[in-house]
Amino acid sequence: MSEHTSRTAQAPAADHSPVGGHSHGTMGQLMIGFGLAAILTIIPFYLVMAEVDMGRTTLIGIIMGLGAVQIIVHLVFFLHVNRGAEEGWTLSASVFSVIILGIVLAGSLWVMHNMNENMMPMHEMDRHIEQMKSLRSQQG
Amino acid sequence: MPATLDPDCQRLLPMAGSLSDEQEAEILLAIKKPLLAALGAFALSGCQYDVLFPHGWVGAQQRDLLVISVLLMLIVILPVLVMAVWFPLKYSANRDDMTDYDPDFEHSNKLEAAVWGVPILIVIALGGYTWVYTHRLDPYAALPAGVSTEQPLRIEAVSLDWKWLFIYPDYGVAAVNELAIPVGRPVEFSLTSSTVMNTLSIPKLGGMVYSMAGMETRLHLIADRQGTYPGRSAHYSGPGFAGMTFDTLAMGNAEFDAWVAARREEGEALTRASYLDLEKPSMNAPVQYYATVEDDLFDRIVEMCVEDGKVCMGHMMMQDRMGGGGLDGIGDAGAYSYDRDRAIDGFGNLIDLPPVDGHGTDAHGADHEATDTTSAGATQLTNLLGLDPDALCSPAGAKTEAQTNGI
Amino acid sequence: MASEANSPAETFSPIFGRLTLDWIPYHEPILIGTFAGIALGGLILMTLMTYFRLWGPLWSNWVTSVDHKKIGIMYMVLGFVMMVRGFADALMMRAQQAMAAGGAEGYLPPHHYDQVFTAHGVIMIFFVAMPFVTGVMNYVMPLQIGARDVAFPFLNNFSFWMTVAGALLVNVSLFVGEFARVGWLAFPPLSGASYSTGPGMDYYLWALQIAGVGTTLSGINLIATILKMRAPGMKLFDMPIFTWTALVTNVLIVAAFPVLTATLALLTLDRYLGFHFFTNDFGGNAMMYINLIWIWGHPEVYILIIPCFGIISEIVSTFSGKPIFGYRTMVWATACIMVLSFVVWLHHFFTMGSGASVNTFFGITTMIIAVPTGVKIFNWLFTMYKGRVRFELPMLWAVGFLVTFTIGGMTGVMLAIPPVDFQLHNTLFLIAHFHNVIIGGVVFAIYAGVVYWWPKAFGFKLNETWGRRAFWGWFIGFYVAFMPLYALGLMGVTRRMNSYPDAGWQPYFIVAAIGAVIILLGILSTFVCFYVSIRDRKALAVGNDPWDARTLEWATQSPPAPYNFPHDIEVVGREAFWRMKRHGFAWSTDYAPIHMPKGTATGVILSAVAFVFGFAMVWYVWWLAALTFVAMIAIGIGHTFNYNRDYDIPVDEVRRTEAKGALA
Amino acid sequence: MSTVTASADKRIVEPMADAPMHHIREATPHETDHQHRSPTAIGFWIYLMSDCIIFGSLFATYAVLGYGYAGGPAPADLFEPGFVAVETALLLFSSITFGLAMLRADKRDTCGALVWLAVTAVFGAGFIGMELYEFNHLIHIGAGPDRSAFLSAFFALVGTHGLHVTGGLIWLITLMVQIGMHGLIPANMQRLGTLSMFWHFLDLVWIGVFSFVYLVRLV
Repeated sequence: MSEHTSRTAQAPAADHSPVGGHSHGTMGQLMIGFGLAAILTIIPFYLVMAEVDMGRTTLIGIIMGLGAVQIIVHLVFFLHVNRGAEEGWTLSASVFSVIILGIVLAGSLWVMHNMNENMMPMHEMDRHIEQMKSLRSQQG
Repeated sequence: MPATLDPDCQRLLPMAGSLSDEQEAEILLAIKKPLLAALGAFALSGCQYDVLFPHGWVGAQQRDLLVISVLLMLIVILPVLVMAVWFPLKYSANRDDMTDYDPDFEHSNKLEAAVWGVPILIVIALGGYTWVYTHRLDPYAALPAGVSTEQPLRIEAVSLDWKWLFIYPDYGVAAVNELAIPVGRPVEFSLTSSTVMNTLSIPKLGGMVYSMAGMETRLHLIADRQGTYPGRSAHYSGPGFAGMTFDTLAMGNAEFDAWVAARREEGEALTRASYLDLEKPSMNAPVQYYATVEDDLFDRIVEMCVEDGKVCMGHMMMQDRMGGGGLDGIGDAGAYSYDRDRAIDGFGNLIDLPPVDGHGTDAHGADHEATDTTSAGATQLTNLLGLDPDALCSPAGAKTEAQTNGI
Repeated sequence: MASEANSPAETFSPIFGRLTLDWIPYHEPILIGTFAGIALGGLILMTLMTYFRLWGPLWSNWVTSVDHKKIGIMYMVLGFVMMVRGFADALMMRAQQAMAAGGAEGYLPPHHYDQVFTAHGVIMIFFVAMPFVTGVMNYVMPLQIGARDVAFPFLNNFSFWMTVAGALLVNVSLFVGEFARVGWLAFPPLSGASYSTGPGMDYYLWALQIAGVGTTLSGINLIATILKMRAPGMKLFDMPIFTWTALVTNVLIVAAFPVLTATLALLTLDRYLGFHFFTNDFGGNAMMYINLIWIWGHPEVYILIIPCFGIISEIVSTFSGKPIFGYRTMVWATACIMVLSFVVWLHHFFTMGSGASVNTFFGITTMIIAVPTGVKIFNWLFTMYKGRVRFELPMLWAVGFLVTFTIGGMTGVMLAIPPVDFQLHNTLFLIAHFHNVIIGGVVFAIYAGVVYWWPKAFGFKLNETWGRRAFWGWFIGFYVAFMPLYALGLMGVTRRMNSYPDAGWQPYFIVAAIGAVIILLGILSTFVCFYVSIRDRKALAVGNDPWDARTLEWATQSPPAPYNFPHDIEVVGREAFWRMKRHGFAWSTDYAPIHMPKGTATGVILSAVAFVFGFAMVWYVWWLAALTFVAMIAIGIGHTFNYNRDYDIPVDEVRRTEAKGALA
Repeated sequence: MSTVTASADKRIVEPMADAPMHHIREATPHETDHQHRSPTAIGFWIYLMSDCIIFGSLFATYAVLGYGYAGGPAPADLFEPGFVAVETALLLFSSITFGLAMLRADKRDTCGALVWLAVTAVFGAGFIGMELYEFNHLIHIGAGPDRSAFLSAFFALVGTHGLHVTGGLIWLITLMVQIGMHGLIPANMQRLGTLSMFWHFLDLVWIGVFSFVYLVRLV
């Protein structure tokens, strides 16, 4: 809401990308992007809604994989991230964020998983399963 | 005081070791008071470097690693400190002979290699030590067989607001703010907390580990020598935190047996009910003993289900792993609520916060009226937003009693 | 019951929320004294300002200014003012611990002491160290890259005032209600709704959130400035080291502060709406907070220290009469730290239940990060080597930094070894370590930067005598205050205790308290130094380039004109100004109008409204919170309807300004 | 390194007395190549990246705490894939219509751009409406954010996305008013470009939400 461009800027050091900056793409790009995005959305929803018979891990892998692909599709066709845009800074910034996101997500999961393994009161699983069953029968 | 001096300290203070009490007293009398105070304080505190002069194998290993790491780093640190002072003096702009001024000297492959290479070598060495020692001293792992052949003593330690409860499951006794352990026998602590985080720390024996509510951590320590070692909570936990200190009494096996026997003779029973009483906040609590301990009490503390009507965490996690409680489970919230019953004000006094959807806590007959959906039992969310409680609260409020009774 | 005293009862009224008269601490003589002092001082200040008719100039030249130089200076003022507050807390703690031995209770009850150490940590990190580094970056970096201002001047002003709003909120908690009693990182469950009732913790949350908005926006702003506003011809590897460190720092800010924002927002949801992220019950997990807060917390350490590395680089190079040794190594080392600082966070909680493999991994990554840091120190040493070292004030601070920071670095690596950390974690050894790097690193470097760039900002040098007194006060005071804490740490003494049973520790605490008093002398000397120097400014006046420096900021007038440079500078290679000087440099007098952004009051108004919003949220005054929230959005939207934000400085004015500089 | 210094020395650094006006001409608002020099695009992109990390933290929280039902309902009890599919479609369509608006704007077709922007706003509002309905429904049946850590994480993550979309809508409407007032002047074009990035970014985050928050948990 409040970004304000200083128009006092000197020319940047080297602007090798006369077209760079704000490319808004073409109708063709937009439609290709739309088509791909639609397909990449419909497949995972179909897989879940039709309850396709596949391994749980496989399904999760497919859904996450298609999600990742669709994110790239959006970046390329809608957000026009490429090596030329803003002297490559957009791309660099995106790659850096992906690295940080990867560290945050993978790191948190690893650290928290390790701690939960070590500390969570799960050591008497069997006893609890028994309790659980008796409870269910009681309620049922 | 001299009685508590250990051999390490006596080496530091040759005088103290060689004098009899009488001689000492005479000398002390002869010395003027202020000098005495200063000397005494520093001399005594020389014995207090618990981290450097530990009385347990774990602490000794940790001390060794500390010394090794410092020596390794000094390889770099000392030259740096010397250069940091020497260079600006040697290359001062005021020097007479300016011929060695080289304004273009800004790069040297040899120096670059050295400044990257030497630290990397040191870090590789340090990393190796770290790997070995971290695995050897893993607080979850039992002490190596070479340290002691004796069966480990199990102790269940609970940090309460603001005192420590030590349960001896093998002996069925418990103590508050006093920890007795036999010398030469490994001690396996299981740690948890009733509310906020704390850390069990006995620096004379070795490192510390956190205690956290709903979780169970482990710590293995051993005492090599008899003595009384201070212990405390090393993680700030609220107004009574500074008073969470206890004495660790490291004693011979016979004395330990006598200690246990004495506990069994006197003292009350630690039951779920008396635990809930003990759990209430108090500061600088005195030492207190329990002759018996109810079975599974510690597990229930860990799983936050000492109170009747509360679902144990392990049970909850199993249930969650099997897909949760479903829509029918929505109304059982009260059986999973824990924190709000223990709310405290800024001075550590218990206060009443409106319970969270507490429809299930009917085990507390007294609380039940307050959990009515239409009055104080409305969720905090509702209170704060000033919204229509009926829109936010589960209509299942009425029927949940029956559901949770079974747990 | 745990205590005789009680907090005011939890009540709620639609108009005042939970704010009642009971929350005004009129029964605390210390606070009443402080309040009276501040009120009196404020009154005198306001009278003087009114008498000398300074309100108008203050408003138009400073408060609403979008000039990066003025904003930079205001950040420094904020830092120094808050340092006084934070240091007062430090003195109170040292006094308490010097007294409360062997059963003595001292003069601060836990309820008060716990607020003091929490406030000390929060203030020193968020409202002293952060404004200091942001201020120096704001002032120096655009000048170093030959820019007229930052990329988004209005945003810069807004960021500053948001930081001020956060700082004000912390200070208001002194006199209305209380502050948090949780330690500076507010670990749950202690900081949750049940174990931190009352408004203290909410002050903490809203103050940090409001200031955090400012910090993040400022980070974005400065990155965009470095990427887009460099003088023509200045390649990335031509940038001065300080600009490089500023770039890395702001990348870290932009990458790390969102994690803090998210984490504190989750804790806020826990406290306000009964969510269960970090509670003990309902499947919440406090360890997730610890994990997230340190994902921010460790980069934060580097956010504070990396610009300081840059400052030291500039100073060592200038005063040795040599380019920095190993420029490329320096840059790459900084970049390494930028990424590595994100993979070490667990070393802050080795003792919280991780397994040996996880601990080893994070221990070793931490040691690895010490390598590029060590390389920097060597580079400074070899910059002095075969140089012509002038031992002026900035260099004195720089050498103090080198020695002290190196020792702090060593104790840091000790703490990075998990088994050693098991003994030293949460002891005063840890306290001594991070004060060693924050005082020896950040404070010394900032002081070095202040005395180094002061002549640029104001046109006169600082008084040498008082400047040296300030240095020796800080330097000696630091060692006297913190070496005893290292010793106490090796005894296993725990931090944050408001009293302790062992009288044997007391002598150490007394020495530490004496050290704090010596630091106090250093701080007082600083202010005397400012006063004396401003008084004698005519005698201390210097030209544009008093230190025979090497980077572009010294090519302008001192103080620089609002537009910084009368012309664009075509930069070729590193250390442009150094070569410009050798070839007899003079600005062309063929001026052209210069396009500049206009000042605006929107930033300060928005921040004032944000402050009221924070206060309303703390006290549950929902109507006011809603009103101010809507007002913020409305003001923000209103601001976008103003398309007329720039003006041209006419040639005549440029000529006049430049002529004035030539005379001085 | 020293050779670089030497060669640089030959090229004397001087104020550009011969061409001092370049940046000033360039800076006038009506200059066509202005936007390529402007730091706004990269500045806003960096903001989006920081926002991305906020979402990353929330995703991480959902990943860690999302299995803590506390004996309450699980995703299978609460999520309706069909409902989410419609939400997703609305957001995807709004992205396309925004793209069409940008294409019209590039051709300086003010009216066309405004129409497409209005369509975008309608899709966006529809999305927000559906999300509000879902939240209201969950809270009404008692599966509010205070019921379990899973629901807390769900509400926080999806709610944050919803707040962003709401903010985008407010911005969109403001900008439509401004375009109506001043037309597609360069300043407005730049704002439109910035909002376009924001809007597409929200769609991108939603891909993560529908995959990771909804679909994966319904498998």
